[in-house]
Amino acid sequence: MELYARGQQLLRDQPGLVVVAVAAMLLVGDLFGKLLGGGLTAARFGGFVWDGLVIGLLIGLAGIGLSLTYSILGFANFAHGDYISWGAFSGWAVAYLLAGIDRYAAGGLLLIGAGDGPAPGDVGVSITNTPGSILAGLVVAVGFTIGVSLLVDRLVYRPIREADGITLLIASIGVAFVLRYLIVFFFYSGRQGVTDISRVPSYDIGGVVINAHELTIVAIALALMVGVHLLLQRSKLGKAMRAMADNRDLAQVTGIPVEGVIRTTWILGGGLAGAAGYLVVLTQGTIAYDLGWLLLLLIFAAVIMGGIGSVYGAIVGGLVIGLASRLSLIWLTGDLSSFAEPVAFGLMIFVLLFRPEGIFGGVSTA
Amino acid sequence: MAAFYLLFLGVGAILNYDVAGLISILGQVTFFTAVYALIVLALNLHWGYAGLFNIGIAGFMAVGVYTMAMLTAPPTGSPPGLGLPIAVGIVGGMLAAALVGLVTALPALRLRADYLAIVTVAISEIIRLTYNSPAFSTFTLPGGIALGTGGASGIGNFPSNPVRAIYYVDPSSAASGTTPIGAAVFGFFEAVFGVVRSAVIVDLTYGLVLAVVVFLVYTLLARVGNSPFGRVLKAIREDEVVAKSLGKDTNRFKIKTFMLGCALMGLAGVLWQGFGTGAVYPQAFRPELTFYIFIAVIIGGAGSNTGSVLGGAVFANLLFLLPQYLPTMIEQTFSIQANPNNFIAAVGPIAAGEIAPLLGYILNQRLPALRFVFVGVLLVYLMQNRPEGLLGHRTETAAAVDLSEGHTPGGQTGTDLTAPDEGGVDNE
Amino acid sequence: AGNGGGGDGGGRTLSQGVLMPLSGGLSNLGQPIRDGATLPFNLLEGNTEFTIDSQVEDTQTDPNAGQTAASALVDAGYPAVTGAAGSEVTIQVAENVLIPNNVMACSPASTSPAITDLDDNNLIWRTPPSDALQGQVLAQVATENEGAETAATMYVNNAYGQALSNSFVSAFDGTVQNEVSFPSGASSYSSQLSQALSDDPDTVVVVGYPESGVQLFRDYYSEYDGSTPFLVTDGLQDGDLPSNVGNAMTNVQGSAPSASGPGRDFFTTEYQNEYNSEPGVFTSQAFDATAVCLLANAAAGENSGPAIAEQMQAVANPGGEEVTPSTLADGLAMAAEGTEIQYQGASSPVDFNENGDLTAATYQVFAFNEDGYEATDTIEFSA
Amino acid sequence: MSETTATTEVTTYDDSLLCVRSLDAGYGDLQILEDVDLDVADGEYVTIVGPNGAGKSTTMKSVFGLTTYMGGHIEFNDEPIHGLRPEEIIHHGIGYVPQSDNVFPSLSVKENLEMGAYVLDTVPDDAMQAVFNRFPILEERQGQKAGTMSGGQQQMLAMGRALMLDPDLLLLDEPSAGLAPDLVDDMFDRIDRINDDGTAILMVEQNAKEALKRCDRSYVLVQGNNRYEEDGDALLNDPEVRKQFLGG
Amino acid sequence: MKEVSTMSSESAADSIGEDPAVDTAGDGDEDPPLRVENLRKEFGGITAVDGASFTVADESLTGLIGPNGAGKSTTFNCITGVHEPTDGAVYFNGTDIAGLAPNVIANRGLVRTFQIARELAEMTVLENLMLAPQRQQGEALYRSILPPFRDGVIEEETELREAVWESLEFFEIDHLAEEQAGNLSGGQRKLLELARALMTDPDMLLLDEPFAGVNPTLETKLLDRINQLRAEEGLTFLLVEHDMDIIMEHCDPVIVMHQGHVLAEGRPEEIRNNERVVDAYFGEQQ
Ligand SMILES: Nc1ncnc2c1ncn2[C@@H]1O[C@H](COP(=O)(O)OP(=O)(O)OP(=O)(O)O)[C@@H](O)[C@H]1O
Ligand SMILES: Nc1ncnc2c1ncn2[C@@H]1O[C@H](COP(=O)(O)OP(=O)(O)OP(=O)(O)O)[C@@H](O)[C@H]1O
Ligand SMILES: [Mg+2]
Ligand SMILES: [Mg+2]
Repeated sequence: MELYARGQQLLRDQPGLVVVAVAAMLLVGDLFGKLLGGGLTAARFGGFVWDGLVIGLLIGLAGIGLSLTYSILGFANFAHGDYISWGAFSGWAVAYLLAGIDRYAAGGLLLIGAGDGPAPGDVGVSITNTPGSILAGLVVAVGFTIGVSLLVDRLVYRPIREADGITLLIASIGVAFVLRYLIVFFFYSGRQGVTDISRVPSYDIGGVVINAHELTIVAIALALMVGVHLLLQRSKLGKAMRAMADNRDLAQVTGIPVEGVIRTTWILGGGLAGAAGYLVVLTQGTIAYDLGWLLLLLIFAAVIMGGIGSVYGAIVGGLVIGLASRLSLIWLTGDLSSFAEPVAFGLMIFVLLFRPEGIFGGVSTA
Repeated sequence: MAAFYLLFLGVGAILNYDVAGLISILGQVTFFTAVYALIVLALNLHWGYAGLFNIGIAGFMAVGVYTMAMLTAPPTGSPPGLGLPIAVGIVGGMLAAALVGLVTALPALRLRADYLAIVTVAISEIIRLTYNSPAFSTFTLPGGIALGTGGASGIGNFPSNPVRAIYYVDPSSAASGTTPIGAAVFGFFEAVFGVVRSAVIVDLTYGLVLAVVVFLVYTLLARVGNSPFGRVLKAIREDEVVAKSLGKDTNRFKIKTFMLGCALMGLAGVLWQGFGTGAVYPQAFRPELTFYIFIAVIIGGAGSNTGSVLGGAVFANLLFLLPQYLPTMIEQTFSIQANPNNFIAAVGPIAAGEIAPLLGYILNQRLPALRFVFVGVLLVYLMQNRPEGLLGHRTETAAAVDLSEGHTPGGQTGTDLTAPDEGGVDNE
Repeated sequence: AGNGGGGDGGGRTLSQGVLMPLSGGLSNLGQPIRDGATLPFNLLEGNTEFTIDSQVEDTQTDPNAGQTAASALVDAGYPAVTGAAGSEVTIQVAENVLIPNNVMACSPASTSPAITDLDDNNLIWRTPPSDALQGQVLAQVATENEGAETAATMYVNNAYGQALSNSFVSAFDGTVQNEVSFPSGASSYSSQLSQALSDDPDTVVVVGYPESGVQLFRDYYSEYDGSTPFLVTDGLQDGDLPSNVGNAMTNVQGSAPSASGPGRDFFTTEYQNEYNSEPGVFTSQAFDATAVCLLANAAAGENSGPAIAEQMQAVANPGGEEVTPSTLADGLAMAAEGTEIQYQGASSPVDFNENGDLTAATYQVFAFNEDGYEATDTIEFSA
Repeated sequence: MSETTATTEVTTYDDSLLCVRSLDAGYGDLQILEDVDLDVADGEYVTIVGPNGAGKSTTMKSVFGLTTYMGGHIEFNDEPIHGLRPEEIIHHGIGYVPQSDNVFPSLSVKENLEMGAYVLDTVPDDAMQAVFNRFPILEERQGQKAGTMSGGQQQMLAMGRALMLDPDLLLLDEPSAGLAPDLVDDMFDRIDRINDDGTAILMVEQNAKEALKRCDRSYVLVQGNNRYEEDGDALLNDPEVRKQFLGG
Repeated sequence: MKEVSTMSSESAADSIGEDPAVDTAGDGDEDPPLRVENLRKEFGGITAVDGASFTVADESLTGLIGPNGAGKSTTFNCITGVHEPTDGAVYFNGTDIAGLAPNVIANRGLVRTFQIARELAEMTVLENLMLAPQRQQGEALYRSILPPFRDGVIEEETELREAVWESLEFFEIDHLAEEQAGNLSGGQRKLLELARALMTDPDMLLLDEPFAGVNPTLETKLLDRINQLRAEEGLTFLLVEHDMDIIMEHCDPVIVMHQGHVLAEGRPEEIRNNERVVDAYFGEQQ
């Protein structure tokens, strides 16, 4: 009786929450049913989880930069996805060059196989076959994207620093167009294979196949995340960033070198975006001019779900989005499988209903 | 507007169009100007007036036009529809868009502006992917009525553009006989200009009908803006807590506005992607469409209806239509045979003093890509130089009467201790 | 009442538009097809008394943009168009721009069965066969070559994919366990693959384009052992696919409308000369489409859509002097003089029925290998 | 009462710390200040009073490089500082407490103070402790988000932050606004003490009676122009000034 | 009543909540316009208002004073629905309004100003004031749009315009009428805030430090107006103010808040002489 009354109270106060809880319980129950009943093998389930983790880490990595620039410069940077793409193209161009320069002309290598360039199987880049060029590519991806973001800031955003967020947002859509189609101009518009899948060793862990590239991604992504964490935690930079996010005029009055902090923000955000783009290609094995743009909405969903301005929010949001979009495939079979992405968006909307500020919204960053 | 007509007549002339071609290009200018103006007006209501940062426009347009198509397509066709009259389809499309707007608004309006934006774009993507999914390609309603979205192939069998009924006995077939009006109009054009394709006249007529619709919507929104209702919207955009503390039920205002705007977006969808193009496909509603509309609003200057129409016109003509003709115009002027298929092959010969391969690469391979680069650069330029839109900073006062009038200058109260400046507002 | 008049061949202008996806999702396919479609112009230049006026427009792989592009051609007065490529765009453009304006079109790459039934006043034609046939070919290959009793299909979620998958399913004698659609241009197809392969089918039919195919087969080879036989369709007939995927793809066969018309070799040589690359899928159909349109135009004696359409069967179907890609210039002269001709193309003999489809279709069965693909068989159909 | 005549040539007082001459400034195209002259000597305590909208805050912001500079001179320690950016001006030894929006709402109290010392390499503990001693509530609430402090508490925090660097000149825009009486008193006492410790003060106050009582010298600003310059008590006793600006 | 003192700097007495002085209004036969009972508001760990109870008598100008952070603004926020109280009741004209939406409360005639002025920055001063009147016909969408109704809307707007200009002249900001409110100076914003609240035609006004930053000459004039409104139109005022001269001269009674509850309530002289109040609030000033 008591329980009943309490339940009724809860139903009245938080009807949405109850519905969600019930739905979640049903899903988990069904999941166990499937796992035990054999409708879903543990290996397949594990595969979904692992895939979700990998893509989630990448979304989170890219999301950190978006989140930082969002809160500090006060606008949603729709060009972020194209920073990611440039990271991928610049990094892989160099990785290709280094891996194949002894056998092929530099031109075709730099264009990652455009026109009549060498095919991926011939160049043979993979983490085990050409670890050096892969790592060099990563460094270039980070460096080049930092360069792109600083240059764009100097040319586009800085002259309109005082403008409102929407003006900047629209400008960033312009930047996005320019960056994206410059890739097409220099490289190509289709999707092209990059890595040499025949030389990527994979390991069977309890039926879940994990390949060396995925392991590389997880290692690098985690390392970068820890690095950012330490940087923001150990230096006063993190606080200065939040101060600027709060009130840029006051930050100026207080003596915070506003332009310097902005530059640092771009360096961090651009660098991580470049790394994420580079790593995305490592897991997909293919490269396309719009690969960042395709990810952008998911990244936004992750950042918003986590709470704008929060580094941890972006990471957690990324993982949730990644896992949700993969795990939902357990239920979304057949023609419904195209709903994996909507599920991720739907989840974000749900989170916002109960935490309008995002999961980590209002919680300090560093 | 006349400037755009002239511009495109010029384009037509460069491209050696005949009279029919010229009329057709004017019809296109009218059509795209009108549809963009329409959708931009709707967005201006959301964003310019009420500060609702809705970047799910494409989704609401899709709901409008899909609903119209599903209501009016014949039950026997593929995908099957309900076979209802066009008017029901149009109203139904607007209502459906408004309802989806309501469903979006109820939870989303609690969020801050940029979160609302992401929620709306997410919903728009959900809508598009739903229409795109083969799962609903055809389905059966509980009552046994078959209905379908056509999946990725969309719906193409809904009744055609209603203005065709003015000219043709059977509006669905151009081969059918003409009505008396049709005969008269076609005859008139034939007499004046020589032979003119009848399809061109139909399109031009449709463009004019749309212009009338734009005018009506403009009037409607001008009234909304210049009224106490619009004033509350403006206040909500500025500071919702204040509006609430002054006794305004801000949620009601927001929901009403959101629904009205969505209904207009649905209407724009019906008139543009529905009757304007004759078939509806999910891929027409990608987020890029929404961005285009935002760009148009920005060009005109958010918050101003006049600006919206202007912005729609500028975007439609200079950024959408003109770039479509540019490649051909360029190709007609220069023709370069060299056609290297990658960038290195294009720039390599420059060392040897040969510029032709690069030009050939640009013209023959990468012109479409450069068009987008151009749009992007232009956008950035606009934001840096005219962020308030082409009309500059315009503040349209939100009131049904001219507020400055009521002042009786007799009451000079202030001594020299007030009035530092004489209220020099920079509204031009 | 055209300007040039009937009999005199010389000096008249033949106008021909080309409408292709040069940007957007199909741009990789569209650009070579465009090259195939414009090749006749280059070959004829200086070799004929006709002046040829042509213009290329980009559909951006988008039905709406396609309409604007088509309007540009119509407004510029082109009575006939080679295009478009994707069936969706072709249908939309035909219904809303070309047919109302009495402009005829011959598509070199739209294979959707829906095009057969268009209410088109005889204006819409095509040089590849309808997919209604290709489904049967695939079913035949699956049963006869692979002895498959079970199959799964994976198809790109658009008109082309849906139709072809359906036509395979209805033609296949065994059981089709799963029909899985996938979006084009996605970054991973793992989940779709695992669904298609979940019941261990004897063969998997994949309907798609290289853009998705690269990713799909990469995902397949990195996650599975690569032993299940796959069948692909014309959209995936791409010699670069194995090298791009990074696998010899020897478990993959495919079918495609054969490009083995009488003028095949001539076309291939010229294409290579002109563009420095191998002719890709549908490029020879594109050549033929343009060629037939030009011949019909010459025969019609005026730049008018319906008049040209009227001559399409006359210049292409059996009976009269043979015209091949290498004798196109002569063919134009003969057509203009009213001589009865029959065009024998690069892709096929080009023989139209009353719907504007090919009466007979030859399909090529091919198998992938390290260097691309090679033809293993041809299957002929007459509808 | 001596009305200052606007001099165009730059005459610097010998001991002048801040010297403003013929300053024109405003926002965008809108000019607010016209020909403003102002001096603060080393260690001096100067106030600016005047009606609402006279341009008092604008003057302060102009000194700190936050408005559109339109002409004239501002020198600090004999170095021109007009046209410099605020973070450079801070380096010259000027601190500024704006009239409103003067804390970082989502930073904690302690972090707000740390930001005050951003230009230093490390946060000086003694400076922090000194601020805590001046405003004990800040120490108590050092973890609370500044945005959730009461209006008066925020005012203290803003003062505390400006003091972190121990500036030579402190610009205060209405520091007593919103403070409870004991704190108003207290605040003025503290300002006195800060001034006694050698920091020059330039302060805008609506609480003119109190301000004029305590300052060394005062300017009256009307319509973007400085009208009167006088020592505080003299102004306080000037009947016309009383009538117009001090509410009788 | 025991409570943990969190404000060590001020030496507050421990048990004050039940001070009989609080209950001055008593249970008269007529409901007072505003009665706050045992109001509590917690933010996370901080209790901003801690069981405050008081009443405001009809047509009075009641002062609400207290040290910074005493909970005055929070009390306002709870009364007007900006925050939902954690506990307690707020009776306005006899009905409990605690937890209602701000607009509902404002519609019932209880309106407030904000301590930190919240002008609608990108609207003109005129628009700011035109917005304020409640239940404008034209706030219904259909009336604004449809021709037969729109005439009525225009008529009403014309009337409002008169009133707005009068108000602007009174507050001496008529020269700024068409200025964007965001361009006003600090003091001008406070004036606008007050003028706007008055335009809503309230029964009762809660004013949160309306004069902070306002020129003293104008301040006097505004106080005269407040008294006039009380006398002529029966308005009730609750005023938060730190300027003791104003409180002592104009307010009666005066409520003193401290650490979230009511420390004392009474006539100004009583308050001034109340030892605890002196300790907590005035300091050594008096
Ligand atoms: N950002 C701005 N843009 C345009 N005009 C402004 C801006 N800020 C202030 N003003 C105008 O400048 C004039 C002076 O403003 P200022 O803030 O300096 O006044 P003040 O003397 O500090 O008044 P108060 O005592 O009310 O704070 C006012 O008329 C105001 O309208
Ligand atoms: N949103 C909030 N979150 C957390 N604490 C809050 C919040 N709002 C107010 N407080 C705290 O509640 C207490 C009371 O604040 P309030 O603003 O009501 O004080 P006040 O009496 O108006 O003071 P002042 O005279 O300085 O304006 C303060 O300690 C403040 O820090
Ligand atoms: Mg001021
Ligand atoms: Mg307060």
